[in-house]
Formats: sequence, C-alpha cells, structure tokens
Amino acid sequence: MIIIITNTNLNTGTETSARADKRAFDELRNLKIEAGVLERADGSAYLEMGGNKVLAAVYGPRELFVRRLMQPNRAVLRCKYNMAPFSVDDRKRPGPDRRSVEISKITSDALSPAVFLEKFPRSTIDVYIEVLEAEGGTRCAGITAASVALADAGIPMRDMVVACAAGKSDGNVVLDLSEVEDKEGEADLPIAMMPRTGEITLLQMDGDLTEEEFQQALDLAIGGCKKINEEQKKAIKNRYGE
Amino acid sequence: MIIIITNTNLNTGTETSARADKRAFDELRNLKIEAGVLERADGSAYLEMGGNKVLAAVYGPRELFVRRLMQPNRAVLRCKYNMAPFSVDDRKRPGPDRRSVEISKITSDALSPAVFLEKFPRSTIDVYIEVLEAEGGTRCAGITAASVALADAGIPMRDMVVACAAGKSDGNVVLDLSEVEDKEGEADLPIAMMPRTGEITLLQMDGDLTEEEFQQALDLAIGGCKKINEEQKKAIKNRYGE
Amino acid sequence: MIIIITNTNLNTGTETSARADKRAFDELRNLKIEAGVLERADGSAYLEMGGNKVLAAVYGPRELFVRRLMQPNRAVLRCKYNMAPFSVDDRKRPGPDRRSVEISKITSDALSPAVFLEKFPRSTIDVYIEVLEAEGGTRCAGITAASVALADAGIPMRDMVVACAAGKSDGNVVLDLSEVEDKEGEADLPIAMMPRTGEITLLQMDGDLTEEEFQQALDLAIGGCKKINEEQKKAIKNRYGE
Amino acid sequence: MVHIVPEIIKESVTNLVKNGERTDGRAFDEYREISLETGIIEKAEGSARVKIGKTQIVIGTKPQIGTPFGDTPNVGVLMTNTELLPMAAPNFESGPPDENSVELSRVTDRCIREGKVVDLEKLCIVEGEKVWMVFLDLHVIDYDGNLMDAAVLGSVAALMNTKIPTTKIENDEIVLDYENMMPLPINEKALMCTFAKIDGELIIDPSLEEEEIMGARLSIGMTEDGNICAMQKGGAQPLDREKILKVVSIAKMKTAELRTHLP
Amino acid sequence: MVHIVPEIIKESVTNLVKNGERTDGRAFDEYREISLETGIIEKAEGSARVKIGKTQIVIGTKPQIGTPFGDTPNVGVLMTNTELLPMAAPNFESGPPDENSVELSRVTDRCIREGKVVDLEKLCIVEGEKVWMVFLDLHVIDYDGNLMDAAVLGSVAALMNTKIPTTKIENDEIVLDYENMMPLPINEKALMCTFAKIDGELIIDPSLEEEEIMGARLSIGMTEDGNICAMQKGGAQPLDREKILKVVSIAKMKTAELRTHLP
Amino acid sequence: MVHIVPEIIKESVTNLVKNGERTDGRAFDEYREISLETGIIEKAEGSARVKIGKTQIVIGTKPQIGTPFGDTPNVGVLMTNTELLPMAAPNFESGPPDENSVELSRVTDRCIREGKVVDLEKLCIVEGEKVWMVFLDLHVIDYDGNLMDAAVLGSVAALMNTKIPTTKIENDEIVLDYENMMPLPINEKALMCTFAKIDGELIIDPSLEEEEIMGARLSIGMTEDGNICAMQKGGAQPLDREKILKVVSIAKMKTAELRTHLP
Repeated sequence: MIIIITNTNLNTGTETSARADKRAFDELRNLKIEAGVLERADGSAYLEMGGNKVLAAVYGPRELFVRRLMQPNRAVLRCKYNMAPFSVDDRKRPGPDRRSVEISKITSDALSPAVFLEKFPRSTIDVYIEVLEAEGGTRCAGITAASVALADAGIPMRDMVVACAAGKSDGNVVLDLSEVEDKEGEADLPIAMMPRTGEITLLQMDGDLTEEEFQQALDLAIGGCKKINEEQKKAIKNRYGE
Repeated sequence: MIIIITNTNLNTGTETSARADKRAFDELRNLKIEAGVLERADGSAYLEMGGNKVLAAVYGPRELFVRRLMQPNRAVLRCKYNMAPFSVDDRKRPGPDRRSVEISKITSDALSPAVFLEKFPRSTIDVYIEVLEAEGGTRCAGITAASVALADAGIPMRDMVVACAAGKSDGNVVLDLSEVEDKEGEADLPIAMMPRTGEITLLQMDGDLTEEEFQQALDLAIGGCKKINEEQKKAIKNRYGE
Repeated sequence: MIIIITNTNLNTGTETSARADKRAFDELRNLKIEAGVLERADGSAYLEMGGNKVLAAVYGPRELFVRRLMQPNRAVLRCKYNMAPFSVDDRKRPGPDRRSVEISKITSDALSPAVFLEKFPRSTIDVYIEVLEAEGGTRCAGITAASVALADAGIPMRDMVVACAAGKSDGNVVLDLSEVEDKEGEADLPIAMMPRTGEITLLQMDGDLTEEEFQQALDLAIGGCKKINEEQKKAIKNRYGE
Repeated sequence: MVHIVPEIIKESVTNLVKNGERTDGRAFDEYREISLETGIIEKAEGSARVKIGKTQIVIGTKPQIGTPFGDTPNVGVLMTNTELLPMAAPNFESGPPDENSVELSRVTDRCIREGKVVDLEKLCIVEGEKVWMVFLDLHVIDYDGNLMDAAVLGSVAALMNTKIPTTKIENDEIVLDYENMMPLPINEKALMCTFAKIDGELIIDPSLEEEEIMGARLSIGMTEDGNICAMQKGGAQPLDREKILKVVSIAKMKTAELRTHLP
Repeated sequence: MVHIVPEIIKESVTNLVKNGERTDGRAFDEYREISLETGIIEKAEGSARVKIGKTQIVIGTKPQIGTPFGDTPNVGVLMTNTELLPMAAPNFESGPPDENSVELSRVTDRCIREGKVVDLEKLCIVEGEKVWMVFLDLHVIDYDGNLMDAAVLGSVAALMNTKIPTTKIENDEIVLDYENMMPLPINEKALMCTFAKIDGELIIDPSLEEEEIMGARLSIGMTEDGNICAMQKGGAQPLDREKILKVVSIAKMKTAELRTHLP
Repeated sequence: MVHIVPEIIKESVTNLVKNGERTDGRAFDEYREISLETGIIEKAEGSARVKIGKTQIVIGTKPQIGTPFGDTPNVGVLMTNTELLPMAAPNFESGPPDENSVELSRVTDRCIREGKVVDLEKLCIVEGEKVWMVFLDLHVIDYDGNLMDAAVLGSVAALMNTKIPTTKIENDEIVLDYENMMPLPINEKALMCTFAKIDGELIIDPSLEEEEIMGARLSIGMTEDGNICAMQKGGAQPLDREKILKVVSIAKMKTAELRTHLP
C-alpha cells in the first residue's frame, strides 16, 4: 500500500512575481520583537519574523559547575539552540542533532564579542534559544532575540548583536530568505554584526556565489541588520521606557 | 509472509465466575515473603504474589558520591525498579524506560516517610527492586518487598510500608488485580500505607471510578495492605526469631 | 525487489594448497613495523601484517582526571581499541561496540605486566589503537604495535610485549591466521607474551582444539611471537639508531 | 539539581497556611489567573499556550500516519512528550528527560488516555495496517509551580484545536484530502486538579514557592461527569484517608471550573 | 568503582596459599557448593537459578522469530546479555554494561557458541527469511566471585530447560503450534572452569576475596569429550606455559564434575 | 578540555605577526607542506591520506545501496562523519562527537555538497527506491591545526579515488557488476581555504600554535571557477567587511594552488 498525499499545503508553485511573497529584493519580512516575556529567566525576548517564532532566555552571570569549562579571567557564554518538535512540518525528534550543535556553537561565537565577559571571571552566562515555529532563518532570528534577552538580563554589552541573512534566489541577490527561497534558492548567507562598529560576528555561506554576488549579498545583509537593530532598540525601550 | 500464532497460552476467555481466578472480591493472591535472601546486600527480601516474583535489596546508609544529590540534614532514599528481560511475555529490553523511571520515583516517595532519614545526614540508602516475573501489581509487590529488605538491613523505621492495589474489573470493585484484570479491567488503584497510622504513602489511579467506587476501592486496598503486613511481619520473625 | 550481488571480490574458493595464501603452516604474513609515525602523541607506531594496517599511539604518563580510576601506588594503563568505519568490508558504525570494549580490556591486561607502572603513582598511561584496515588478527597487531609505541614514548618497560595467533584451519594447526582462515577455520588462539621470560600476558581461544592441538598451537604462537619481536626491535632501532 | 530552600521561607509560608492564608493572598481552593490561547503555531496541526499564574507551557500536536500496536490493531496512538526546558527555571538542565519530566509526561498522558479525551478508535485508517499517531509535545518555557494542571489543560486545548486531513481508500491506496480537514475526534474533556500538602492542609494549585516547601502533592484527573480517571501522589510525606476523600470532592468542582477556560 | 583491598587481607590470603590452604578451607582444585534449579520463571521459555557458593545468577531465555544474518541464512541466532545488577555488590553501578559485564557476556556467549551447545541450524524456520532468535539474559543478583563458571553452567541449564513451539508452513504462512512444544535442540554441554593465580599458584573457583587479590585469571571452556572450546585470560599478571598446560588438564576433570549438576 | 595557552606564547606569536612574520617562517599567505596519497586502504572503495604540515587525516569511503530521502527520490546520499581521535591530540577525548567534531563534519560536508563535488543524481539506481549512499569517514590521527582545509582536500581526493560497481536492472532485480567498476561521478573539485585572525591580520593555514591564540577563523570553500560555495566563521572575535572581501580574493588563488595536489 502506498500513501498518496494530495493537496499539500506547501505552496511552491511557479510564481511570476520576483519573490514568492511579493517582497522587494531588499525588504525584510514582518518583524516583531518583545523583551521580558518570561518570569523565571534573568532576561528574555520573543521574536516573530515572517513565519518564525523564536524565544530566547538568559541566565547569569552565574556559577559555572563544570570545572573544565571554567575560564580564570572571563565568563563563558554558552548557547543552546533547540527546535520544538512541532516547529516544523515533519515532527522533529526532541534533543540535539548535529545541526543544532553547530548552530549553538556559532551562536555563542556570534554573541560573545559584544558581551563584557571579562567582568565575570569563572562564571557562565547561559543563553537558551527555542524555535517554536520555523520558516527559514531561525539561526538569525535566534541571535537577534538572544541579544535582546541579554540586554533584558542587564548583562553589560559593548553593543547589540543583530543577525540577518541575504542570499540568491531565482538568480537575484535578495534579503532575508523565506523558507521556500532558502530551500529552492542558490545561496544563503547568514551574518551577525555589531551595528555600532559594523563588525561581523557570524558569517556562514552555502550555495554558489561569485565574488561580486558575495559582496552584494554581504552588503544587503548588513543593511538588513541595521533595520532589525532599530526593532531591537524599540523592544528594549518598550520594556524599560525611554 | 504472515506469522500466525495459534493456541496462545494467555487464557483470556470469557469466564463465568466473578473473577477469572475464582477469588472473592476482597481476596488476595497467594503470598510468600522471605527476608535475607542475598549475601552481599545489607538487607534483602524475596516476594511471590500470584505470578509475581520480586527481589528487593538494600545498601546503606552509605556515603553518597553524587554531591548534587546530597542533603545536609538527612539521608536520601534512592530507588531503582527494574524488570528482568525474561519477566514478561515479550522480552523487555534491558535498561530503564519511562515506566520504570516513574515507578522508581514513586517507590522512593512511598518508602521515605517510614524511614528515619534524618538520622543519617549526607548519606544515601539505596533500594534495588528486581522483577523476576511479572503478573500484575509489580510496583506494589516491589514496595512491600523493599520494606522488608529495609528492615532486614537494620535501617531504623517508624513503621513498615505495605502496598496493594484495588480496582474495578467486570463492573466490580475488587482487591489485588491480576494481570488479566489489570489489562482488561476498568480501573487500577495501587496504594501504599504505613499500617500503624493508616497513612497513605503511595496513591495512583488510572481508569474510571465514581467518587463512591473510589472510596470503596481505597478501603479495600487499605484492608489488603493490613493483611499483607501480617506476612511482612512473619517474614521478619522467621529471619530473626521472635 | 531483491538485490543480487555478482562477482564478489572475496575469493573464498576451495584452494588446493595447504593454505589459501600458500604459506607454510608456521609462516607469518608479511610484516612491517615503523616507530614514531605521529607528531602529537608521546609515542607511536604503525604496523602492517598481511592486509592489516594498525596505528598505535601513547600519551603519558600524565595526570589522571577520573579520580575513581586513580591508583595510589601505580599508574593505570588504559587502552582504547577502535576500528575505522572503512577498515572492513561493510562499514562499521563509529563508536565502541561490545567487541572493541572487550579487546580494549584484554589489551590493557596484556600490556600492563611489561610496564613499570609502579614508577608513576596516581597517573595514567593512555594507549590508543586504531585499526585502519582489518584482515584477521587485529587484536594481536594492535598489541604488537602498542608495545613499540610505548617504547617510542620512552615509557620504562621490563620487556616488550608481542602478540600473535595460532589456530586450526582445514584440520591443520597453523600460525597467524588470515581473515579467511579465521572465519572458516576450526579454532583461533591469540596470545601475547614477553619474549625475554616467555611469560604469557594474553590468552584467548575459541573454536575446538584437543589438549594436544592446544599445546601445538600455543607453541606455534610462541614461536611466531619471537619472530615478530625481532621486527619490533628493528623498528625501534630504525627510529633511534643502534 | 537540588535546590535548598532557606528555612526562613519555609517557616513564613507554613505560618501563613496555619492562619488560613497564602503568600499571594489566594484562598486554599483558589487557582491563580489562567489564560489559554490556541492555534498559535501554524505549522503544528494543533497548538495551545497555557498560563497558570506565571507558569507557562506551549503545546503542539503532530499527527502522523503509522502502524498500530499489535494488540490494538484498530486503535490510533497518542504519544506524549514533555520537555522541562532549561529556559524555564535556573535549576532545569539540558539533556534527556529526568524523572520529573518523565512523571509529568506519564501523568498527563494517563489523564488524557484514561479520561478518553480522544476517540482513538476513530483514528484507525486501515485496521492492523495504518492508524493516526498523534504526537503531543509539551514545551515548558516558564516554571512557577503546578505543571500538571497546566499540562493537562493545555494538552486538551491543543488536541481540541488539532485538525487532520480526511482519508479515503482508493485503489488500495490511502488518499489524504487536505482540502477537507477535520478536527480530531474529541470524546471528553478530562482535566487535572493538584493539591499541595503544607502543614497538614491540602491547598490547590501550588505556586513554586509552595511546591518547594510542600510535604506531598496529590493530582486528581476528572472527567466531565465527575468521575476520577487518574491520580498521582508525589512527595515524601504521607496523606490520610479523610483528606484524600475530601479533596476528591473539591477536585470535582474545580475541574468543572477549569473546564470553562476551554474554547 | 575501584575497590582497594587492605594490604593485610592480601597478605593473609597469600600466606594461606603459600601453605597450600584457602580461607574457606577448600583444596586448590575444589569448587564451592553448587546448586542449580531450572524452570523457576514461568513466563520465560527457559530459566535457571545457579549458585556457586554465595554467587547467584538468575537466567532466562526468550525465543523470538526474527530474520537471520545475511551470511548465515539458515542458522538461528543466540544473543547473550549480562546485567551485573547493582543489588549484587556494593560497587556495581546502574547504567549501561561496563567492561566487566561485556567481558562476561562475550565469554559466556563464546563458550556456548563455540562449544556448539545449541544446534543453531535446527532453529531455521524458512531459509533466509525466518529463524528463531534466542535471547539469553543473565541477571547477576549476588556476587561472591567466579561469575564465569556460574554464568556458563546456568546458561546451559536454562537452554536445556527451554521449550519452543513447533512450527509448520501452511499456505505460505508460519504456524506456531503451542500445543506441541519442543525443547531447544541441544548438542553439547560445554562448561567453563576458572582458575585464579595467587602467589604463583592457580586455584580453582576463586571466591570474591581471592578474586580481589589475584594477579591473573584463566577461564577454560570444555566440551564433553574434553576438547577446549574457549579460553580467556584476565588480569595484569602473566602466566607461564607450563602452568597453563597443567590447568587445562585439571579443567577437563573439573568440567566433567560440574556437568553432573546439570539435570 | 580547555587548554590554557601561556601568555608568553601568545605574546611571542602576536609580536611576530605584528612584524609580518610567523613562528615557522612562512608568509601570511603560505601553506605548510602538503602531501596527499590515495588508495591506501584496500577494503575502502576510496581512500586518501592527507598531511598539511604535521596535521594528518586518513579518509575512507564506503558506498552502500539504500533508500533515497522522500523529497529527493532520484538523488544519491552523501554522509560525512568526522572522528577527532584521542590519538590525534592530548586534549581530544573518546566519546560521541563534540561540537568541534560536529562543526568539522558539517563544514566539510557543506563544501562538498554545495560545491557539487559528486554528481549525486547519477547515484540514483531506481528512482524513489534505491540509490547509492556514500559514507565519507574522516579519521583525524594527528592534529597540528587547520583541520578544515585538510579535511576537504582529503575528502575530495578520496571521492575521486572511489570506485563502485556498475548496476543494471534484470527481471526487476538490481544486479551489481563487480567486474565493471566505475569511478564515482565527480563534477567539481571544490576546496577550502582557512584564515586565522591574529592581531588584526588574517593569515592562511594556521598551525596549532596559531590556532590556539587566534581571535577568529574564516574558512572559505571555492569551486574551480572561483565561485564561493561555503563559508564558516569561528571564534569569539569579530571580522570587518574589508578584511573578509580581501581574503575571499586570496582564497581564490590559494584553492587553485591546493587543487594542484589532487591527482
């Protein structure tokens, strides 16, 4: 017996507009950020971007019980990125897989440069990112939310960290790939940056880009980051007032 | 190719007597308890009840090496309930599953109130329960045996703990469900109590009972516990003399 | 749909010569040992024997972080035997299985008698054996290589340890079973010894041997060990000069 | 990780209870504020977010087509999994489910299964061959006590919110019709009501502060007609028979009250 | 966990051995008291309880129908698993099998497999498709030394005690006839005999006290006709050739003696 | 395990870089000595040993017939697995892959997959039913920095060295013809080039000593026509836009240079 699935709800037809969701090449998806959404965590943030729904929580600085991770002259910033089983079309088995282990690592690297870790020797700052719903670009959404959660926790930072992807889809270099564009597109370039100095704290790429396209995409992503950073600042302002 | 199994040995036919094994509604299955059956353990007991065969062993009070479990003002009573792979019709894979993790936890809660844990700060009392053969009601059998093993180990206790289930089968509230009654019945209510004060230390229920049936079943189980407690006392007397 | 595999490359036909590879009953396969093949390890060796390719590396004596393994009056010699996924015809899943756990244990027992462990209390000497390609007799190859790696690491030893198997194949007691002889033969007897005193530090057997055949095989294996030991000495000489 | 509660908090909470009071001013049989939203995760076939006080759980369902168990060839399968996320409390750790998480999963599952919330027989597609398997995943994101009542309330809401495609058999093939979605067949709205024993009293819906000092806990699952479908005692203190019988009666009223929060 | 033996015990046991004596008065080639019961677990298709001195193992078998390995399409499968239960000794821990447990499983399995105890070819039902897989589970409940000999003796007894339904093929279906049970096809009663090296002597059936101070261990598996089917040396001291040859001869007599305990 | 680098080494390496020098005398854009052998493991269908300086990796491939993924029914499967063996460095531990090992696996896999090194569509045997699955296993045996470039270079070499039997369908059966072996269909030789950031400079092919003190790392995967197929930044320091654009240009030249080492 074979199972046929008809009328699937994934609309991947051949759209005639430049982008499936009618966005301009440099247009972000709808974005909403809220700080301070959880009670127990020291800091937290909720972010929606397109169909992505992401929660970030921060605990710390606090005592680090795993002695072999301890740093004598600074705090360790540890990250756990996790997808809820119901966040994707086919249920994801609970627990870390290779993808989430990698994303946790690069997220930690992306956030660390912005935090004054050296103020908290021998301790840990723990960042937990939960993807409640995924629609392309969850690693960037998680970093952007985590940075707001760090601020909400009152962790001293040099700058915010903000993340955004650019990429290539249907032959065009475009900003903030949706799930369909990510899956069917030619390249994906997620970056994170500190907006004040413009320094890049996360950089990954997969696909196929010429050197010129890479530069275009990089600059598009940098521009996207700057816009998103405005929303981060608003979220913090909404939480704490001017 | 399909496998057909004929003449299965599980006799689950429609019996005409009130209970498949002809017991009265308030009648326990055959019960046998023996204390001091193992050499290495500080205390031990073997229990047969109907087709159940259960072994309990106690080590402690002893040093607790897992620092994060240590209690400054009392001992921790830890329980491991485990089923032998050959104890059930279809071989059980070795190692803990969710069911055994839950039973271990509630067994520990069921035994703890009876033990003078406060006499042994920073230490552990370890209770191991092995189900060698299972025929309905192993968690109660395990608690009853473990309590005898604790006494055999010379652990100071306020009272014994004794466990027994009542439930509903074929529309009747009955004592000490057999495996068939448990599987096909309408409700199962395993309890544990300290017979001296009548206080309940374990209480679980699943199925469907009215408030009145619940009270009936609870009282039936309490009565069963009292009878079983006589056998516990005999087992200890047999071991140590009057 | 059924998968048929034709023309398999494993030539296991009925050879008419006494041994499939024409060796005499007491003849070793081609042997090559090289000491000092890795940079980071404190000592290392590479060994080829027939189709076997084995790498051994030694770290230590060094601090032992697992407190519960620590010995107050001597070093612990720990062994990890591991097969590369590509070392066998059907890919081996990475990570330890029951076979490699057992071989690691007996390898550690085989090497320990030769090392002056008592000179390094509270520390560990770690031996890692990687089978890059397996063709029958990898545990012996691993022990032989590990002993050279221990010498290369400058660990003080009473003697080398050298290992070799004998067995029974096609009714004959023969030395150094090849993969085909091991799989299709009647018995396998891997041993390790310290050549200076002739003492046996590893002894395993499986198959079917009379008492007389066992003695024959044991003496054959002892003879094989002595020959292999000459190659061990050459390897060390090549590395360090006369 | 063991969390040591200062003796002073224990004393103050206990003294309040002695005087018939609670730290947040509630009556002994009064729930904290409850909120319940459904349909919050579009990719989940059913979802809910439940809050009891500051405790918060996000729940999603994922129906899949699978093979029935050998002994129940015409019955669908419900799988309940709970994650006590490290974001929910400073002492929750990453890793495989610990005993508290396992207990929460199993008690939630038991209340829903024994309360016959979902009509699992209607989830059979081809007897002995294909049934719907419904994965119910609970994501605990904020922990302030009484997870069990929140877990069951939210789970029932998420199941009620769940839609699956209708199926038909055509030429020996199962055809899933995504244009005609149907709700999961819901039989019953069994809910759970939890009491904490503090200083001999059994008080409803314990907050974290109360859980940390309670001697025992009793959770009672009840169907709409007031029958008991599940019970679970926890904690190292005993309960006496009369108190148990009393709170069963209270639970009947309070689960009816909880039920008004369902859509 | 490492168990440090006080130097004084080591000395006293060693001094006894020097004088040709053992702590419990046995001769060097004398087993402790042995007891063996079979059929003790009704739900297991075969079972045994074996005691050698105070060492005690409960063993059960579970035959299942499964798929043969690709390279042996007409041969049944034997799977041996050993649990060194934490109840058996204060230093045994819960968790996945450690190296001692793995070694015990594998050596027991090897002695039974290489000794051809079960005629595995008779366990083929349909070549290349279905064979009997016999799970042999050893539950070590009390540990006082010499697990290997007890494990093999009890396993052979449990296998001899095992009954499986007869099978026939009807209309391309396998029919299991539970009214006509048959014993597992037993070929051979291979048993194992273990020696401990203390002060240069090899003494049989070491007790725990002796195991804790022994320098090495040698286990020898033997078939009824006195052939060797398995050997395993353990421990960090070497053995010399002559001692090995000598104890092989002793093992022949002692396994014959052990065999009288089988039903 | 965290490895603390003495402050003095950090200073001396950094000071050298300030002066445009490196500890081993190389230029900033100069690779260490590279060696590459293939076909070194006969039982592997493809294999390679790669050395960059003292870093050494042995790589083997194992093709198996398996089922394609549901969403790519006519595409073969490539599975990359990396073992950072404890023999390769004193601080590498046994056990399941840690985050460094996972990152190395995934970045290697990404460069090869996105660089379209293997023509996976040609590995389909029967659409939706059977495809070749190629397991690519990297065994890191000696670690002296810059694993990523070595991993990709060796992997491409091992894939180029891989042979699989030709297949045909006869009477609805797949017949594997081992007498007519064919190489894996290779499309492209994408390679990776890694830079370390030290004192603001980006220097190529960092040695272990340099990796231990670097602030960040940037790896760039490039195809033969100089397009970028993969990138990965690591480390806790940021990079600036201009430096990134500059090293992308350098990587184009250096991957072409690396490519000359392929057979």
